[in-house]
Amino acid sequence: MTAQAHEGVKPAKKRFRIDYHTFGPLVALIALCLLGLALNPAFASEGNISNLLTRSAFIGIIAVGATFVITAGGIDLSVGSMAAVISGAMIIVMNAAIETLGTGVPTVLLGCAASVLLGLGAGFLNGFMTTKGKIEAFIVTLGTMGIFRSLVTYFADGGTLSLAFDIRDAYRPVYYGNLLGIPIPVLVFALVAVLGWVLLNRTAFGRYCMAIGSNETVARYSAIKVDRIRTLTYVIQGLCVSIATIIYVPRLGSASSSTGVLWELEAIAAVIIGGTMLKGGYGRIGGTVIGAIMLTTIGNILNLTDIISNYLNGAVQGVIIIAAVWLQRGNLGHLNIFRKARG
Amino acid sequence: MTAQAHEGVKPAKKRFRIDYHTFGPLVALIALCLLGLALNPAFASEGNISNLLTRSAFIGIIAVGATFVITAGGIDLSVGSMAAVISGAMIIVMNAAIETLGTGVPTVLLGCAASVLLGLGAGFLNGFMTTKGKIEAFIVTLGTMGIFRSLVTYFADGGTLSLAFDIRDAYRPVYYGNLLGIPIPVLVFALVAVLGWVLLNRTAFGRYCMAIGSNETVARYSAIKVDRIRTLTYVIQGLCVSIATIIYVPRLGSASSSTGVLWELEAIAAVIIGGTMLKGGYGRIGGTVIGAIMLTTIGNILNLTDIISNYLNGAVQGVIIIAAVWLQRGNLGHLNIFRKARG
Amino acid sequence: MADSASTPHILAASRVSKSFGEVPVLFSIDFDVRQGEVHALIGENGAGKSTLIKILSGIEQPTSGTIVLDGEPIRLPSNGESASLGIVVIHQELNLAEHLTVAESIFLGREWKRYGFLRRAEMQAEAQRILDGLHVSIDPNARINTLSVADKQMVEIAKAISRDARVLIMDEPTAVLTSAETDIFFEQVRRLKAKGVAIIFISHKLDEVMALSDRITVLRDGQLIATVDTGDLTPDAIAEMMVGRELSNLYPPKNEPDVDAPVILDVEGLTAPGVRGVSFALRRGEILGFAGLIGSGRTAVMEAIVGLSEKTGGTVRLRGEPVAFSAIGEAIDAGLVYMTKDRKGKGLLLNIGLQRNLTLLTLKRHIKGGFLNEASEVEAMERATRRFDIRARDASVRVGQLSGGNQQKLMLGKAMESEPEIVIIDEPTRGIDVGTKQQIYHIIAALAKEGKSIIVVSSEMQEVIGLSHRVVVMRDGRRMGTLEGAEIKEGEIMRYAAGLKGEFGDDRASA
Amino acid sequence: AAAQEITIGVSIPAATHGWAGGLNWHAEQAMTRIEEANPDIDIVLIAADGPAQQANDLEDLISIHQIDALVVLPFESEPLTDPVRMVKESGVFVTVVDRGLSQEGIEDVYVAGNNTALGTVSGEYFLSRLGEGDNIVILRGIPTVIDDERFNAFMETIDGSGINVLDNQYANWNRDDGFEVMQDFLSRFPDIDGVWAQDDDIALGVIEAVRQAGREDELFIVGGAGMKEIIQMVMEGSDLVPVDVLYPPAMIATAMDVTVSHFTSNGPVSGEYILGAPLITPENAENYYFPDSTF
Ligand SMILES: Nc1ncnc2c1ncn2[C@@H]1O[C@H](COP(=O)(O)OP(=O)(O)OP(=O)(O)O)[C@@H](O)[C@H]1O
Ligand SMILES: Nc1ncnc2c1ncn2[C@@H]1O[C@H](COP(=O)(O)OP(=O)(O)OP(=O)(O)O)[C@@H](O)[C@H]1O
Ligand SMILES: [Mg+2]
Ligand SMILES: [Mg+2]
Repeated sequence: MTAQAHEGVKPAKKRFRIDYHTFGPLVALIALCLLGLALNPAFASEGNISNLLTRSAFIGIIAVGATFVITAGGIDLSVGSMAAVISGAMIIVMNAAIETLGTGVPTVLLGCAASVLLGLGAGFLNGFMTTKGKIEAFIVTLGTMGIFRSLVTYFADGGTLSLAFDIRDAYRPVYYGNLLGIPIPVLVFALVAVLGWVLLNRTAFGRYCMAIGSNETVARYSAIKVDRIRTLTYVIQGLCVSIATIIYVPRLGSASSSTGVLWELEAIAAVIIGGTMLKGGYGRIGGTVIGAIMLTTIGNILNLTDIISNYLNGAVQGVIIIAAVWLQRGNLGHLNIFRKARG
Repeated sequence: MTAQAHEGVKPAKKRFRIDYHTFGPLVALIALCLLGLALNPAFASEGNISNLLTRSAFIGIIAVGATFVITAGGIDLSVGSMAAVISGAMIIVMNAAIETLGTGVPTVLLGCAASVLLGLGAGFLNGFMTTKGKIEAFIVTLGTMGIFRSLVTYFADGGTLSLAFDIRDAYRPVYYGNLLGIPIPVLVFALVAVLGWVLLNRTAFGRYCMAIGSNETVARYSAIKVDRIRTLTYVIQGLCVSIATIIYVPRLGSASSSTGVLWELEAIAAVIIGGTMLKGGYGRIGGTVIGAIMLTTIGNILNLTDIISNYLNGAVQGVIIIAAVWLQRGNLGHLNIFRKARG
Repeated sequence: MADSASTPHILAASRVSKSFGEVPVLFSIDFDVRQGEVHALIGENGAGKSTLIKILSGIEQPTSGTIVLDGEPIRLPSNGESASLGIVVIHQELNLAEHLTVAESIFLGREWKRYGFLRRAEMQAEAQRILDGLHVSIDPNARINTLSVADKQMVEIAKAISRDARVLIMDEPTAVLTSAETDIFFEQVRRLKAKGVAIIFISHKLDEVMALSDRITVLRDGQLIATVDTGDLTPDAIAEMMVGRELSNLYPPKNEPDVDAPVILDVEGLTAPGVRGVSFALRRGEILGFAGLIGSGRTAVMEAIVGLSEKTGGTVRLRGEPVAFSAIGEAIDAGLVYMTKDRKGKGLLLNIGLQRNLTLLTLKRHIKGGFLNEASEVEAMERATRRFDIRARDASVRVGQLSGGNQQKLMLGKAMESEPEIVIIDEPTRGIDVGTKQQIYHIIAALAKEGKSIIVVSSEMQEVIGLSHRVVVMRDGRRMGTLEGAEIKEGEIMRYAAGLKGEFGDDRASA
Repeated sequence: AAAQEITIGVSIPAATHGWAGGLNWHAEQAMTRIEEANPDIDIVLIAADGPAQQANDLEDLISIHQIDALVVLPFESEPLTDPVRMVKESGVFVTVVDRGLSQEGIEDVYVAGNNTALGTVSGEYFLSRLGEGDNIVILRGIPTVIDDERFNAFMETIDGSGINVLDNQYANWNRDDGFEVMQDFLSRFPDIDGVWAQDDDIALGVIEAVRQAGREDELFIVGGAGMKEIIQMVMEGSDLVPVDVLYPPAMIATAMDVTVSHFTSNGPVSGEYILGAPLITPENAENYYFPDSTF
């Protein structure tokens, strides 16, 4: 008789498990970088790498929020429009505050405060309608997507809202500045990612998100306040959008109806590429970060060379996304886990 | 011992249950029509109703296909781009065939044949990569969405592909003609919907779609060829896109990179509004048809009145979509069923 | 009884071994089943029974060894296609798609068609006929997600016996059934057996095994212990073979109920969906049994008490204070825990590991400084493993891969983690082997002795009788009566449960 | 060529609608032509899907391609002002096309179409055809500054004329939307005398809707841009589409040529090059007709 069967339950083999999942997206990202390097050595220049990371901060921060929503079994299509309307509102607030608060840091802080408040509010709205209104998340956020985008068009009177040039100087460093050589947006992204990781993996809240996404009934029977947790995921998403907006506004200094178009697709794609399951129950912040960087890198690589007709950019992008995911899923035998988990 | 060991299970009230599901979307649609009528009596004019139904035919036909994909637990984001690239290819084929086949019906038929072949092929591609490549449907179709849209831009050299004017006369009736007073696109839409309904509800295939969407493992244990059925749903989606394209091309006789933008979102929205569950397992063609008509009606109503600022069109649209779904879900106590089914 | 020597076997496993990854679970097993016999397969939880029948039906492939069908070695097709070879399985895990209807589920994968179209009316009628044959009143048009666990099991049974089976394999089909349903089910099994169907039957209920089977094979820890003719052994001997040690009395001795103990839970006139005016009281240190037929409303009472479903009337008093829990979390904070009977649908998250399932209900206890304290979770896991003898490769194994009995133990562990005053256990030993059952009974008795109060909802009559100080019998959402002391006897309970006796006359006798 | 290689970056919006498609086509044509004529000039052409991506592209042109000159047609003025300024600050010669930046003095050369003029010229044509009590409908583009400039200029021009604007709706510079919006206008308003579609893509949709309703004889349509199909109709003397207003996507080629001449010519090239928005009539249509163009 084997001893094995009677040994009871050993603690999980931790190290092995972590490697498995984070490895896939990482390998794909590395492959992509090698491709970039092969196409143009300038890819690896410090300037380019720093540009690339800075850019991925927007989508990355939003995608961290989306990881929570998707893990808990929801979806948020409104993030791009939300970013647009929050940018717009920030600009209006800051422009209006110049007279009283001047063109310095206080005005900028006021704008940021407005951004956070609006993000939390918009997220709560999505969450509330989904949980209490009992309307499918897809429909709710499709609706708010239209509403938010319309609002920014309305605020901008069909045109563009632009930040008064006097404030820009005080605000510019948030995007263009850097600390110890690392651009501020990258630092913020890293911070958000770390906090998100801790929240998802080291707190009860994160555990609850996974439980709800995995099986709502079991979660309810396990004394989890399903509606509250789910609403909170949308609130977190809103907060992430507002943080992304805060570092976005100083870059372009304006907001219009074309701000943030299709960011929702990019954010969701980053999440899925990172290994989180669209059906919920399983989320990985680390993967999401890599997914976001990967998407930005694809865009960057297309700019490295002009051997491909501009018209085919989208095609190359599509092929790379599919190939990257195939590489990480199929090649690493990763998929078995996914398929079973889904069954 | 009593034979009647089981207690308490009353025979389901069948009529009630059927009403439940089809009724909800229908009530919302009727409410919407009343709103339209109140805003402008021209809403009910024969011309407007016929325009409205004709328009909803594109999205409607595509949404019928999407119902299969979603019921079987998948998603297809590529349909809009697929429609664009198929339109483009049809135009190229027909323009090229003029020399050999002339400007009559044979050329049009050739174009249609090309459309169907491409639709089936594109659908198969999506299905194959999803099932055999084991890549998430979201990623695969996000990829092909980019690829298809790029291809049409490439074919059109960034511009617009236009159908030769000589052929248009032979082809125009497919969009502008009518039979017994009913526009051809509406007839085609009705036919596709009826066939789709039969396929989903009256054949083993439809049942397998639901079984797969509901629980893939169960389906597999029941000797259902999961991959094959799932691939077939994408093929059906492709076929529906090609049919929609066939009636779309004669409308304006052109295709460009802006053709079919966001149709995927509209199609999915129509499906969900109609009561199909995004997570799969439960599909309703009837609801989808109503959902498609509802979406078109919202756009139509906005064009019939100018009491709302143009800038706010999107907001009104969003509010109506959410309200309509809330009305049909919340008010009719519909949701309990959904919540349970999801748990 | 089939003549074991002369009848050739239809399906056999020869020196079959199986490992999942590195972990071996079956070691060189020989097993066969003959035409017209019932071959019982028994063993402790995790012994490998389910794994063996998965191999015999093609769902898993053996790591080594061969499967022989009709004397020929064969590689069984996976994906359930072996049904077309006449091998039909009722899996231990419920295998129904929640969105389909009963009739659709029964015919899934082998629909009747004409010109490519489904013959829906005929399939429905046939489904109705099959269900009638099982004496169950389940609507063929009901969706699976509206059925109770027991009804789902009956649908599974209907699905299996309606197929043209040569070999019918059943993995704990009776775990969720009451003895009444079991009897009807056995009738059907005997009918099939008479038709020459070879039947493999897995159960932890040894009386059923003794009553139904011709031969018994015992597995322990993946090893074949013995295959014997049923008549040659007593149940006790079999049980000992299973667990590898001598079993003392299954039920612990009942301590005398203390009639003066304070009433800790007092339910009066409770009405809720499925519940019609139920009253009862639970004293400190008492084990209160709830008996009744399937669908009699026992679960509905408990779910209403803990706030899982909405109360429409009546009062619940906890230690004399009226309470109205609106969510189960409040009940838990008040020291009242409820363990569901639907472990797959409501109890456990199948796609994550043991440890996270165990602590899900009581996660707040594992927080230190706002963060989860993994060490404390590990400790809890070790505690539960010891207490409930949970066996799994390691704590990260997905719960869906655990043997059924170990899932049940894990669920018990999860509920008990909250250290409740009052424990409501719905079907505590569903799918659990005798050895562990004994442990669980002793745990329950010990809890009562400590002064905790326990409600045991069970469809296993013996369990209710063996454990409870008092027994509430329900029928059709009502309390028919409360039995005490010597009244607690099978016949008496049945009379109340069937409506032949009790506070409410059988108002549906004519129905 | 002995001279050191000169890299010119060209950043334009992707071909998401007809006019932008024409833009891409002309840019590509000009690139081929210029590179053939000047072996020491290398042109990098990048198309962006949106303002944010265009800002990314500008960064990449600097950090990867190390351009010497930039020709940029900003997706939108406001958001690209700062990114273009960054380019300028890195010492690159900058040519801005069509949509001016929101701060002055950044660019070296400004080559512009004239959106205000497009609105004014269109409005003047309506004044010449219609008067007190006549009804028109307007189909607008995408809510942006460009659309705003055109629309406001048009409204100012017809102000006080008694021409009655029944309604205006966005048609997103898209044929399908043009078709549907016009269908709805037609079922809503029994009397329409003129349609200002503002853009030729929209106009094509409008034409089909009007034909379907059989109301070709009661109204006329004015588009804008100079799409070859529309110009052909004007040339043929159509009553439905009597004129068009030019807003040529070929301006990108002008800008590229001007930029190249900064390196090749010995004369000064900085300053403003404003292209007009002439009215295309049957008389002059031939001059604006390029059958080979995609637009
Ligand atoms: N897919 C799998 N992957 C890994 N281990 C598995 C898998 N399936 C089963 N096991 C392990 O194999 C062992 C035997 O499980 P099996 O389900 O056959 O037991 P069983 O005899 O049916 O027990 P029970 O009476 O509790 O149902 C268990 O330790 C289980 O954890
Ligand atoms: N939320 C509810 N709404 C309506 N009816 C309900 C609800 N919950 C339970 N019922 C009905 O109440 C009756 C009692 O069901 P319950 O599950 O409580 O029975 P049970 O005695 O526990 O039997 P089982 O052994 O099947 O669990 C059933 O007919 C069930 O359909
Ligand atoms: Mg088992
Ligand atoms: Mg029960």
